[in-house]
Amino acid sequence: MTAPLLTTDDLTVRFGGHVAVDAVTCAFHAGELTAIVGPNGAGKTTYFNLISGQIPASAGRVTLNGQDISTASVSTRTKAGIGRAFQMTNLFPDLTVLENVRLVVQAKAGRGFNLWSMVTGHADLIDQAEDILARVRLLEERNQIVSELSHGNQRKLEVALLIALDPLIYMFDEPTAGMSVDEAPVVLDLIADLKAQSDRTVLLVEHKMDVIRTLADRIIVLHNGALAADGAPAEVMASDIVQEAYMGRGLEGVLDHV
Amino acid sequence: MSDLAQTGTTGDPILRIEGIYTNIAQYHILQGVDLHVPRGGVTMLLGRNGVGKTTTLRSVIGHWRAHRGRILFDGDDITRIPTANIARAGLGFVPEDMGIFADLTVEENMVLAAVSGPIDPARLDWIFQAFPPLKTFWTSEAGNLSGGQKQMLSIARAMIEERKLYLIDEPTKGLAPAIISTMARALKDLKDQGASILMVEQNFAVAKALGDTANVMDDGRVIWSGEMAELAGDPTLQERLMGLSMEAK
Amino acid sequence: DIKIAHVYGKTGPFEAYAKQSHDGLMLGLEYATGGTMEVNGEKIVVIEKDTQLKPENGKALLEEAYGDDEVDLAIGPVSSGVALAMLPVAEEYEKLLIVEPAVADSITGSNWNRYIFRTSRNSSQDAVASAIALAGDNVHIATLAQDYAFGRDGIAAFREALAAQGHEIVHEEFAPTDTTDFTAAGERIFNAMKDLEGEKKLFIIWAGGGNPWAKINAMDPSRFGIEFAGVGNILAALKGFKDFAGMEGGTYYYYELPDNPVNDWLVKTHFERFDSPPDFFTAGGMAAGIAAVEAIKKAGSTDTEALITAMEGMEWETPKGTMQFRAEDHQALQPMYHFKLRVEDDVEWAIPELVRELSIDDLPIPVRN
Amino acid sequence: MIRTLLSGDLPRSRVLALLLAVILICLAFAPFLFPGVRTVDTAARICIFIVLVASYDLLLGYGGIVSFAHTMFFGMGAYGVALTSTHMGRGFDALAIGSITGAALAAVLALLIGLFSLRVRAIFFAMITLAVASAVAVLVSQLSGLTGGEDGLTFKIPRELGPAFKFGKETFDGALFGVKLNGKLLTYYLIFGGSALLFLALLRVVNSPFGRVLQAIRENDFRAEAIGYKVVYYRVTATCLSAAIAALSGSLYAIWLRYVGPDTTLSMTIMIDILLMVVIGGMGTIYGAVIGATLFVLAQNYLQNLMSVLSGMTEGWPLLPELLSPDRWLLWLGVLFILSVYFFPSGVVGRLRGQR
Amino acid sequence: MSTAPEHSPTMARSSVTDRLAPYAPLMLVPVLAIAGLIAVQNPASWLTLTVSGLAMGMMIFLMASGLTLVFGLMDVINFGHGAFVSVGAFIGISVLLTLGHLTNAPSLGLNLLAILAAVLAAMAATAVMGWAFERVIVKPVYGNHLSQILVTMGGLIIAEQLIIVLWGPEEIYFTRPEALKGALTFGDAAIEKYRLVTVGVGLAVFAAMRFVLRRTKIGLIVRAGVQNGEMVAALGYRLRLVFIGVFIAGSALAGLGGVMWGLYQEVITAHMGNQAMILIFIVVIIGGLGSVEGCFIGALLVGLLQNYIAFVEPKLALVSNIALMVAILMWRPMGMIPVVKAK
Ligand SMILES: Nc1ncnc2c1ncn2[C@@H]1O[C@H](COP(=O)(O)OP(=O)(O)OP(=O)(O)O)[C@@H](O)[C@H]1O
Ligand SMILES: Nc1ncnc2c1ncn2[C@@H]1O[C@H](COP(=O)(O)OP(=O)(O)OP(=O)(O)O)[C@@H](O)[C@H]1O
Ligand SMILES: [Mg+2]
Ligand SMILES: [Mg+2]
Repeated sequence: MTAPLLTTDDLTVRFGGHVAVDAVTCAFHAGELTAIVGPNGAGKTTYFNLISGQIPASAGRVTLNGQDISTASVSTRTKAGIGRAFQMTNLFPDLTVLENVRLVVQAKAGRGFNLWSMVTGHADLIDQAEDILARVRLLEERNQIVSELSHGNQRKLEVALLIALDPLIYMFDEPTAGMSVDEAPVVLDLIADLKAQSDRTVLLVEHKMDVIRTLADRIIVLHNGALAADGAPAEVMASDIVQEAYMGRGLEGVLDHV
Repeated sequence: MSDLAQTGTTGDPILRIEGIYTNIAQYHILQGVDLHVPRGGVTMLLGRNGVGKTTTLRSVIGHWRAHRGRILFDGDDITRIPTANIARAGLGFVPEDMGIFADLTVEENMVLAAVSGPIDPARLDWIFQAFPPLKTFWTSEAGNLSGGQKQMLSIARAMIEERKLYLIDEPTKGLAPAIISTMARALKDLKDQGASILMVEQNFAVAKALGDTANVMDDGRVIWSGEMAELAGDPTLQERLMGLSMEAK
Repeated sequence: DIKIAHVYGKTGPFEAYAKQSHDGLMLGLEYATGGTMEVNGEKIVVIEKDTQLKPENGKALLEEAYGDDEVDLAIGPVSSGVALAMLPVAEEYEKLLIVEPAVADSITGSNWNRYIFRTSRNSSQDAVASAIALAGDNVHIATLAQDYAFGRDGIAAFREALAAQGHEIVHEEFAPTDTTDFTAAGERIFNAMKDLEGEKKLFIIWAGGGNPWAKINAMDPSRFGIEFAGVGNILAALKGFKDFAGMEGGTYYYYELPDNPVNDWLVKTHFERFDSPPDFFTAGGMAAGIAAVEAIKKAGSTDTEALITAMEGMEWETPKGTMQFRAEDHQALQPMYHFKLRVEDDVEWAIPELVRELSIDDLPIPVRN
Repeated sequence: MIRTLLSGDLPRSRVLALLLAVILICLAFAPFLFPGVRTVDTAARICIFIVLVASYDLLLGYGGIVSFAHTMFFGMGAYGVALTSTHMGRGFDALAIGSITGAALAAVLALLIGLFSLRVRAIFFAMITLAVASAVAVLVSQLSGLTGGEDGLTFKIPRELGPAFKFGKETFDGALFGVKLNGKLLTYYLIFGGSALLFLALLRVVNSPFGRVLQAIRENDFRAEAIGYKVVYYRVTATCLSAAIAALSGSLYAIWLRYVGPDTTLSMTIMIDILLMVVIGGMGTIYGAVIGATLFVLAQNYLQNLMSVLSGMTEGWPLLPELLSPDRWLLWLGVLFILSVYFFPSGVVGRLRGQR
Repeated sequence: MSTAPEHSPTMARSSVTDRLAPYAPLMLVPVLAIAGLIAVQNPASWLTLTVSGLAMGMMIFLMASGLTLVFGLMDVINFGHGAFVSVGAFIGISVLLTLGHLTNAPSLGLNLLAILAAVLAAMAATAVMGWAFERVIVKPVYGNHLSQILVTMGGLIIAEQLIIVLWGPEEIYFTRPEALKGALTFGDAAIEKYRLVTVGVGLAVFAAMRFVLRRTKIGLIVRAGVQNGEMVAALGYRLRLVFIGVFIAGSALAGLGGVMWGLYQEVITAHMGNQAMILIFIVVIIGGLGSVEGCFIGALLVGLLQNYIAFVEPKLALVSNIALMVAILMWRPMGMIPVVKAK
């Protein structure tokens, strides 16, 4: 098998006494879509935070393409190819939709430190940004101020920013939460496309089982911060740990009976 | 649309929204919403993103103000009274963004939510059963909770005291299946205690399982209302109203 | 018309001083013209300009006065910093500026030019007067002053004046200008003085807030036999000195100290008009007003050169008796007063009582320009 | 052409465009439109404060960084010119060297402060700048041998820039439209030209990709970092740039006044004035600086005159003349502040552009 | 009903330093006092300096407490706080001056009675003023720090000018009530009587504030309201009323601080409050925005350090406060006891 694109070795973080991520060792390969599941508070978002550098690890290492990036800053990791969308919508609220995406494209193009040219002179960046908005079907809203978007559209924009960044590692944290059934497929199709691009790795945190079933190549389960299972979807979904801790054994039918 | 009266529950509705129009800045968001929430049942409010579901709930609690139309709660006109008074009249609210006080601990969030006095320990136990992490993180800052834990806290806050009507905006987003089930249980308990619930939900499975009546919105209006079972049993209707294409679980 | 500009900090922290200064000036003009407000048959017009205590404003306003309003001479300002910024303007426009009541030595010292006259006393005059008042055999003097140029210059002048009498300071204490708690300074002074024999005096020069006298007094310096000394102050400040009966020092003015017709008129008129006695800066303003009128009379015109010639060496009567513009640096030499505080129940403030009038000849004020 | 000059950032409001044009014309022809020492002095101050305020807005309005050291940088430029003019003798070389060294030193100091404090968090920067600025003010007061202490420094600028230098005797008979052609006039146009250049440069910077990143950082620095911008570098660069331009405006001020002193260039009062001008004009728009500085300097200079008129008119009424006395101008300035924040929360420019 | 599956997060033992961290600020005061003894050497001077430093700290705390309340709880930066201090001082001192028969009597009881009357009058006046301030000036700018700085500064200017209109531009000098003049001496050490009064008042206010904030919901409501006012209203609280109440309380505390400060200074000016503001801000910031305890400890530290430094090396006194602030912020960027996560 080829060398993994991203690995975490014994990655650990403690908040006071609480071990939120507990020595997680895992490798992710190009062209693979891994779903990360686990109960609320299992440490999924925190695991993402450690990979993208938002919080420093208490112990352990993160390597990208064989390079140790454990101590690198968030922006350095982003430039190196780690990109993520956030679970809690996290945008530039007073700027327009287009400007949000344009800023990402501009960062990607490395033109941020251009002090003496006019923004309007960089028409190519604007075109790129509009392309991406078209892909997530937000083009019509491009001149709207972000804080005035509905929740669902903000979630879409969150995804658009990540796509604009076009990193090696895509990390989605519950991308479709709060998206209506007719909107969610737009985003899910985009994710499926990414997977098809064989040189990218996608990590997906998601609670909707149907989504995981259709998209995931592999599932890892976090439980109380530790890696509890890792393997092919069908096998992992059937495992005790998932059935008990995640789906809630004895509760499967509840929804149908209340 | 007027077949609401025959939805199986008795008496006049606890909440009547009569033709409200709500603007946000220069945008006309709600354009004549009519909605009745019967006493003692779960009423679902469904629809695609951006059609005005959240705006409707916010108009009820008074965060946005309807400039036309009336909102009657338990027979009283609450269209223009201050939010705090609306809440004290017996409304519990779970906002879409959860409205967690991030710098307060879980405990402090709950203490605040118990408006009329100290927390009732029995009720708290009941909440802990539904949402165990709240017990574990009782003294942590709420801002540090995981996404799902925040959602639990938000719902728990609304449930800490008995309310006549709960307004709940997308409670299941970000919750693991096991928790969704227990939450559904908790909401059912509420209903059994005689409370009424008006709930926005994108997860159709949950809507189907919990809802007694349903209302579908589009473009700032309610375009369909009726029994939840009727909607659940009619895929073409779903397709027409909400663009549902994926098979509901 | 004869136009006189009064450029001073009407608004800001020195508002009270400014008002006195202006009232004094107007009274001076009135007195010197016998109530007609006319000299040589021409009407005197006073134009007021507010520097807001900002040097750049002082400068611009003086330029405006000379350039646009075409005044014949200008008087002011309250603060030394503003005055120093204004000095070159007078030179540039070749017009007179009578400085009143700013006190920095350098105004008639290193930064002086020949268009500058000053009627107010300078810091050295305060210091020398106090030194003469306080010095004596077997008297130990410690000082407390603000730690910046004015405080240090004041103490240096005081030290020099003491040295001229053959005495020295036993301890010099400097505290930051914004000090509010003087416990530490007090302790340091007490520690330096407590083992000395003989009379012990603490000489304080302090401008603005902070009120070090009251604070150190609350530490009970009499335990160590230490008494206070200081320079005079305005009436409002003297109200805080009712616990300091017996304190001695040198002062510039208190309305009961001088004995001359000008002062009699001033006190009487001031009581009539304002129902209160004239204060420090009222006397100064009046001296400046009279000086202006006398100079114009003597020069016969408002031509600048004629005025300079007339004023160099000019002697004129003020509420403080006769003053004289020294020809070398245009500083007004004037009497000062050695006082001792007395307290009376029905007077709101502590009364500086005359010990001795220090005449011009008693005061060796150095020329430093 | 105008578009490029304005870096594509057009006023976007007819009233605003008109206002700006009026201000530009008044400033450009001030000596001819309003002859008089005081009025020209006011115009020059407006020019200088426009640049100073605009440079502060780069930091505050675009970068979201609160600094209390802006007057310190302003003062560094001013003292630079004063010191070189004092020690090198009057001359244009002294002015140039003073301005450039002042700006360079300001940038270096800003770099140090920025690297030290902006790493931690933005509010830290506010505290540290407050501390450094007050320490520098104390230093200037203590080093009175070099800086003149509280009294400041008075110095001479080249003769060509003084009122004694006359020109155009033959062609214009020494006067144009009744205005004397002298060095003072030249100084005014030096100030005006310098300010205009610096202003246009700032306008360009805020409309460059860099300026947009600053805005993004202000909105959400966390996310800006997460899309690959090194937030510290951008903040530090903005700080240095803003410091250097503030220093240059300080140099212009010193040239105009031929005097520097701590109260004139370093004081906290001026810092607060700058803040007010930014907010009155409108944060996050460089045009706000023009409006804010103009209104504020005019109010500072002429409010008193207006009040003495009003006070005269209300003679005999109870309390009113007392309140309207010119000595109470600060009172009304306070009222004006409050009203302007009330009615123009996004500044005059924001209001004219139709924001909240 | 069936219960959700049990999840128990993994816990590790936290280190000793972690557990001691919250108490570290408390230790600073005694540590500083001991360091002071070593530096000062002379025990009598040390005692004098220490007691007066603590008392000075109490006075700063009195003036700052209202600010930290408003700043911390409501997230309102009130640059006009100094105006309340000034107004408090003017009202209080005016009352004292009319009660000459009480203040001139050499009886501690009568003197304290006069002071009590002055304090009550000052607090009442500043409370009313606070109410007006909140309604007119602060209300439109909740949540916007910069506008707050500006409008409150405008309010400050107006208040100072009104003081000048009402009381005239001159500073007002006066002397303290008879029984509070002078000092108690122990050997060579002297402890001012008035400072002992301030210690008493300071401790009382501190205890009262702690009680209200810990034992009632008011603190919670306000803190929550700052983060998300809509949600607090949706829970059923009239946030406006609580906000006004807190602002009024903060203003009244400033008024109290003003009287105490005026009595200490024995001279009052319209600008006195504003002049104290830098010190007040330093204390509030190093304490941790909004922390009453932090403000208290910070004030004591400032009072003590100022005295020790001024005694040992007066030149450094200029920068001692700023150095303290920088040092504490380097150690804890949010202040010693951070309460509200300031942006
Ligand atoms: N603050 C605001 N300013 C302007 N427009 C707004 C604002 N908030 C919401 N809107 C607009 O109002 C419309 C309805 O929004 P609302 O949040 O009620 O939708 P929703 O039905 O709850 O959608 P979702 O399922 O995405 O939450 C949307 O088009 C949205 O863009
Ligand atoms: N900064 C922090 N300080 C203290 N505890 C934290 C912090 N961040 C996260 N935690 C805790 O770590 C645990 C894991 O949180 P995390 O957000 O990673 O959960 P998650 O798996 O993403 O859950 P969800 O599905 O609900 O989003 C939670 O119990 C949370 O309370
Ligand atoms: Mg999560
Ligand atoms: Mg919604």
